[in-house]
Amino acid sequence: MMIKEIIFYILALVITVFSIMAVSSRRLIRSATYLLFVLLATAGLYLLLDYHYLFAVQIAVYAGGIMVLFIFAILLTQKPGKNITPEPLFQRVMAILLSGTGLIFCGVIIYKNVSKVYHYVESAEIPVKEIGTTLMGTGKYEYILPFEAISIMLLACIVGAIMIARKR
Amino acid sequence: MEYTLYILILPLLSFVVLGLMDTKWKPVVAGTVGTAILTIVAALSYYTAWEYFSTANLNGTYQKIIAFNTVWVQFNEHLHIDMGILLDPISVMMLVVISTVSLMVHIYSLAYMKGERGFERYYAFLSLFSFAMLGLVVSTNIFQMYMFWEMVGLSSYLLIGFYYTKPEAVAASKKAFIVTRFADLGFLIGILILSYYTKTFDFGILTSCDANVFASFSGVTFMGASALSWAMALIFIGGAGKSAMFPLHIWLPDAMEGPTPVSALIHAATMVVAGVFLVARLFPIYITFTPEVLHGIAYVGAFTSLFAAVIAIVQTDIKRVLAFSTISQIGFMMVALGVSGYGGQAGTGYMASMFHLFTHAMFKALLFLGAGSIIHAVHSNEMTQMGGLKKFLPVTRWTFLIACLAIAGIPPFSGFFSKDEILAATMHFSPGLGVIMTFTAGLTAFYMFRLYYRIFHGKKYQTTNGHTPHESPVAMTLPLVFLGVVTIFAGFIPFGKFVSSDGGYYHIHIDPTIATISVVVALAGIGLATWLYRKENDASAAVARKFNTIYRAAYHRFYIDELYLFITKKIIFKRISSPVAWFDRHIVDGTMNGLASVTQWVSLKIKGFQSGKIQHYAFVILLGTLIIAAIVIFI
Amino acid sequence: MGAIFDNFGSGVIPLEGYIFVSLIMFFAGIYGFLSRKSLLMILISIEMILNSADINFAAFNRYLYPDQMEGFFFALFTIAISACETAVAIAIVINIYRNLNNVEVDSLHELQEPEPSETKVDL
Amino acid sequence: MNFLSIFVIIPLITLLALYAARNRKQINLIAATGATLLLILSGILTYLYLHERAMGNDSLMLFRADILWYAPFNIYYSVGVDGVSVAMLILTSIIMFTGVFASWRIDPLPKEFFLWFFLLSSGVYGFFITIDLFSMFMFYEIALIPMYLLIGIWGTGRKEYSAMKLTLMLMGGSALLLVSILGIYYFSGGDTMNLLEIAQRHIPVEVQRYLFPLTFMGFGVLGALFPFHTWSPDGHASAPTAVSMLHAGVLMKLGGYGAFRVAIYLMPEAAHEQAWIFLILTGISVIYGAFSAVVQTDLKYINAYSSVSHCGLVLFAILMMNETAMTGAVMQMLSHGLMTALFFALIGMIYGRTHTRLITEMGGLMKIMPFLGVSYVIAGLASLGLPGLSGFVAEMTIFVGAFQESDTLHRILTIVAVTSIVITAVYILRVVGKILYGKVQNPQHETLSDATWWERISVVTLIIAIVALGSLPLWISDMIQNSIMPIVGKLMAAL
Repeated sequence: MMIKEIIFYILALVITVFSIMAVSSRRLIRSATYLLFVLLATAGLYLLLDYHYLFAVQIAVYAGGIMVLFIFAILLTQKPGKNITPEPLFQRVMAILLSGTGLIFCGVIIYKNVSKVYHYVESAEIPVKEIGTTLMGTGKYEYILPFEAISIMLLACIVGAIMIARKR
Repeated sequence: MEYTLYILILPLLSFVVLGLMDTKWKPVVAGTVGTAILTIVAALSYYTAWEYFSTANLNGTYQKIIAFNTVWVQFNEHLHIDMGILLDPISVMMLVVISTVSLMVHIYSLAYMKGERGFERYYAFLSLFSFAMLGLVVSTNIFQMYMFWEMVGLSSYLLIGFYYTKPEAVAASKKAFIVTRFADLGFLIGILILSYYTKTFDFGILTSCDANVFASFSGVTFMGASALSWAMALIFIGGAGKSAMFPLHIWLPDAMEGPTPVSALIHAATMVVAGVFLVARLFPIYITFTPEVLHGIAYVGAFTSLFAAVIAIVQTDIKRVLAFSTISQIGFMMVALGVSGYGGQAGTGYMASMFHLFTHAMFKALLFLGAGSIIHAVHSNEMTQMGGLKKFLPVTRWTFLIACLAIAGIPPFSGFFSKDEILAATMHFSPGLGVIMTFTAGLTAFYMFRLYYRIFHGKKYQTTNGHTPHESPVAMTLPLVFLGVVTIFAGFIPFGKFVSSDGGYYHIHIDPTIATISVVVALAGIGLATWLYRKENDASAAVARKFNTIYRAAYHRFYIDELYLFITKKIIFKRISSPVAWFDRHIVDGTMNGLASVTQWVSLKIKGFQSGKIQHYAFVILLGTLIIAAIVIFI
Repeated sequence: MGAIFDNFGSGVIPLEGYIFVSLIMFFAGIYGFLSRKSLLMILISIEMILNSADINFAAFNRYLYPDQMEGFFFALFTIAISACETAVAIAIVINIYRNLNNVEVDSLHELQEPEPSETKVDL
Repeated sequence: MNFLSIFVIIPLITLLALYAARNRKQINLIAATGATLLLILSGILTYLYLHERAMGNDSLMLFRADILWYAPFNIYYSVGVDGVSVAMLILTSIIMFTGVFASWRIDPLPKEFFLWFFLLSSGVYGFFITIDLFSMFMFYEIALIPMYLLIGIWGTGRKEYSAMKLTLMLMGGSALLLVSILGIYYFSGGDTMNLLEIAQRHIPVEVQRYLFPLTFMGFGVLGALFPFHTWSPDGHASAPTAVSMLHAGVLMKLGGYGAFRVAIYLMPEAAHEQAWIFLILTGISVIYGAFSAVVQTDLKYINAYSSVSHCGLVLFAILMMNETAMTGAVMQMLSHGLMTALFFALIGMIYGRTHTRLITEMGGLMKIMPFLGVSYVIAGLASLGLPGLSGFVAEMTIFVGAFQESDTLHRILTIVAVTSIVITAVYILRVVGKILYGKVQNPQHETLSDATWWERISVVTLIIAIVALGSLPLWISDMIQNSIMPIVGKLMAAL
């Protein structure tokens, strides 16, 4: 079972490195690419957690859909080859300080507390049928209402996106 | 004697009616109504005098009669202001003086003020003055007196400023009011002190000099003088202001900007002697408890008298001469009161003072009305534009001469008798003071005859623009003649029989030595004046050159006015009020505005928080969250 | 975190592992959100923040409540919502670009107050 | 329905009627009717009050009524009047009446002007009739807020600034008041807001030490206590005529009345302890206002500083804490209210004609507009304390009362305060001499007209009131004094 661990640490390393690179890169298109790596690595984590369905959705929606949107947006709004003008040093320093503080703060808390509730439960993959019935069910711990809400919202988003983006 | 109330009500009524009607009535109607009402008042006053002096004498002493009294406002269980009428010898005497002179002035003004704008207003003010002055003398308590005191001040203000389009008149009226008001401040504080310790305002209780009433004063001292001395001195300051004692005399010469009959009534005969009346009214307290204040009054009076006489010598405005003469004569009255003793024959000064007040009122009113007649004829106040008027104004001339003789103290005119008594009382008190007063009497004779000669004699009158001076109409000469007659004969009234320090009978007796000396001095003064001014010559100018410094100083009234001007303009306006106003606008208000500015500044500064930058907000939110989480977790 | 080292090699991936990964991703997102001017970069940062939350949902669900599916579904919905959000946001960004010719967050100050010095109130 | 509540209700009904009015004529008619009704009502109230007292009803407050309003804090709408309140109600009615006539031609928006005007008046009436601390505070605020709009919209000169300043400063004062009212409420047991009931209890002295200065300063701001008076010159100078009248005439009296009714009555021990501080401040007010007035050139500024001086005298007398001085304080409130209203009315009328308030630009107006000139002189004489007019009685009562306190501090301050009568004479006569007498400064003024009929009504009513108060003071001073005696008794007991 070492292999699972090794895979996890590789994924963790990928996520850590690329997420930092994604937010600090000078070029938008590179940022987007790094984001793609991060998202894919996240999908890998879902696989490790045995959430295959989630893995699929992550790949399809994020890596497939959203990234395409991003790339188009970047292509539409950026002059090719042009770096983004660097932000003021002060702003960056403050952002680093704050996020660093937050990271340390949360890290300390997690380090001190989470291990106490640590136990791993081996579990099999959730069957898609169960996902389907739970998503469409009306009982307790079933999610028809959020599902419908999300679907209406998706519709609204589509309409909205078209309304906003169309040429007048 | 309830009817005495009408003596007050009628003039008040007249004031209200004339004031409300104002120009709706024709001038002649207003004048007639005013004069008619005052005639009734005068008749009532005479009747009151007659009834009082014939009935109120009990065992050789005149009783005080409270003819009417009602509580006007109640301060606390002890102190209340009453409105009432007190009849005693001096108040009755004053009633007679005031109503007589006032009546004369009313009649005189019918002609003198004819055609003036605001004729109706003039009569309304005269009525107001008569009301206030009559109320003052019959006051039953010191606070009532203070009220009427203020009201005469007001009517004086209104009448001095009668020609309100003339800046000098406005300035003079303002000055008169403020200077006397300043003195009244002393009066008021004096009243407050007196009433605090004695728990009463009432003259009856106060002048009884009951030791119990004044007991609470004992041992109360302030700056080395007893509280009672302070009170009485402060009250005298009030009197000094109204009676133009040095150094509060400056308003009186300027007050001559008012119409001449007003000067005769207010600033010669009646209002200016209110201070004398006040001291006389409180005389028992002065003599019993605070003789040192009384002596102070004597010295102030003597100095004022001499001082004013010196100034009168060099003035060229005839009304100014008369004004300084008035100040000087009031000084005489004050001296007499100051040196007087109490009771029986010791009260010479008191009697003399009242007597002089009476005779002075008559002859000084006569002088002023005469001056009015002259001004009416030549349209100028300046001596330099007169001279040789005797053939144009015979009646005025003779009556003026009578008055001059009276004031100079030549027997048998009234002034002689009263002044002689004053000199006798002063001599008795202190020979030094007596000599000064005698000298002043000589100066009086000199400057009065200087005035007389420069008006009626000397150079021939230069007619200008074909305008010839002519004698005044009968409405003006009638009062002159009447007052002239009174001036001649008033000296023979057995005054001591009516008025004395303790209400008893006082025998007037002429001390031959003093009488001789005073007459000789007066004659010397007249002689000097005759030599210098009878004929137009260089002697007077030569004398003036010889005493150049003192002449100039006296001509400028010893620069007292300039001193006052300095105090008011430089000290009060420049040094106090302007800085205070500046302080208010810039420091106090500035602090308030500063607070507002600080608030605004702070809000401008913290407004940066609401920058509208989403990253800024996110930063703050996160920081806040972190801090709160830290607080929740670690504390 | 000691558990990570204790159990290293045991084949068990500890919960903290997931949490730390998501934590780093989260604060990387925060950093990007706070420091970058480009609207697209901000959007990317937001995606990362949402994604880190998804990891947490999934990990907690799997580790702590393996019998239930709340975390799973929440992650699912979050993905859906983030997709919507991105779509609309990118539409807006493109619109902004059309109007302003750039996509910098600082240039969006139409609703902002003018500079303080111009608004000195006369008190 | 309580009789006193009508005082609050009539203005509100007038408000409604005004809302329905269509043109200026109707507006004026309605406003005049409302004001006249109030005037008549206050006359009736005075009669009823004196009648009750003559019948031997000697309870502290007459015509009592209580309506529970907010139970959790025991807030009642409770009303009742004693002689002091009756005097204040008469004053308010007279000034309302004359104020309406003085703003007969108000422009622009006459309807809105009168709406706010009457709302303000209902606040003032409410303040004077209520004896519940909270209701009192509420009415105080009702009286305060319309002032901002009235000055800000219908004012002249730097009106926004003045309105803002006035409102902010008075609001600051009322913030202090709110704190002290809550303090009084909790420390007197926390179960009543009723003044009379609180007066029966004892607030701990340590607490009084904090609450008394808060209360006194809170009311002192409205009563133009130095150094919180600076809203007054600016506010009065900018306000329209009727608002200046109502504000100087009545609203400033809220300060004195409240200081007397709340601060001193409820906290006598602290009042005794701390009176000296405020006595010095008020003593400064008296002299300082007078000296400041001497060099001002704007008529309204002169009058505003004069108000600082006179209102300082009110607080001064209240702090003397004896029966005579306090009676004098109430008399001074009445007197100052009337004469300052007259002043502001006249200044407004003169300003409406000459379009300037600078005394340097006017002169000889007596000849051009004799009615206004004579009235101005009368107002001036009342202000400088001429016997027969209201100022004299009030000031003398205060001075005699103040002189009964015999320690050095009181003596010195009294004498300092007395000197103000001379300075008052200086600035009043200066103004009168400059603007009324002398030569006409501006030839364009020659053609100006004298007062119109509505202006005459306003002016004559005030003059009659001033003369009546000044020449027959006994009935009203008796009425006031009898009501003050129990309060002074309580004060003496606390000594």
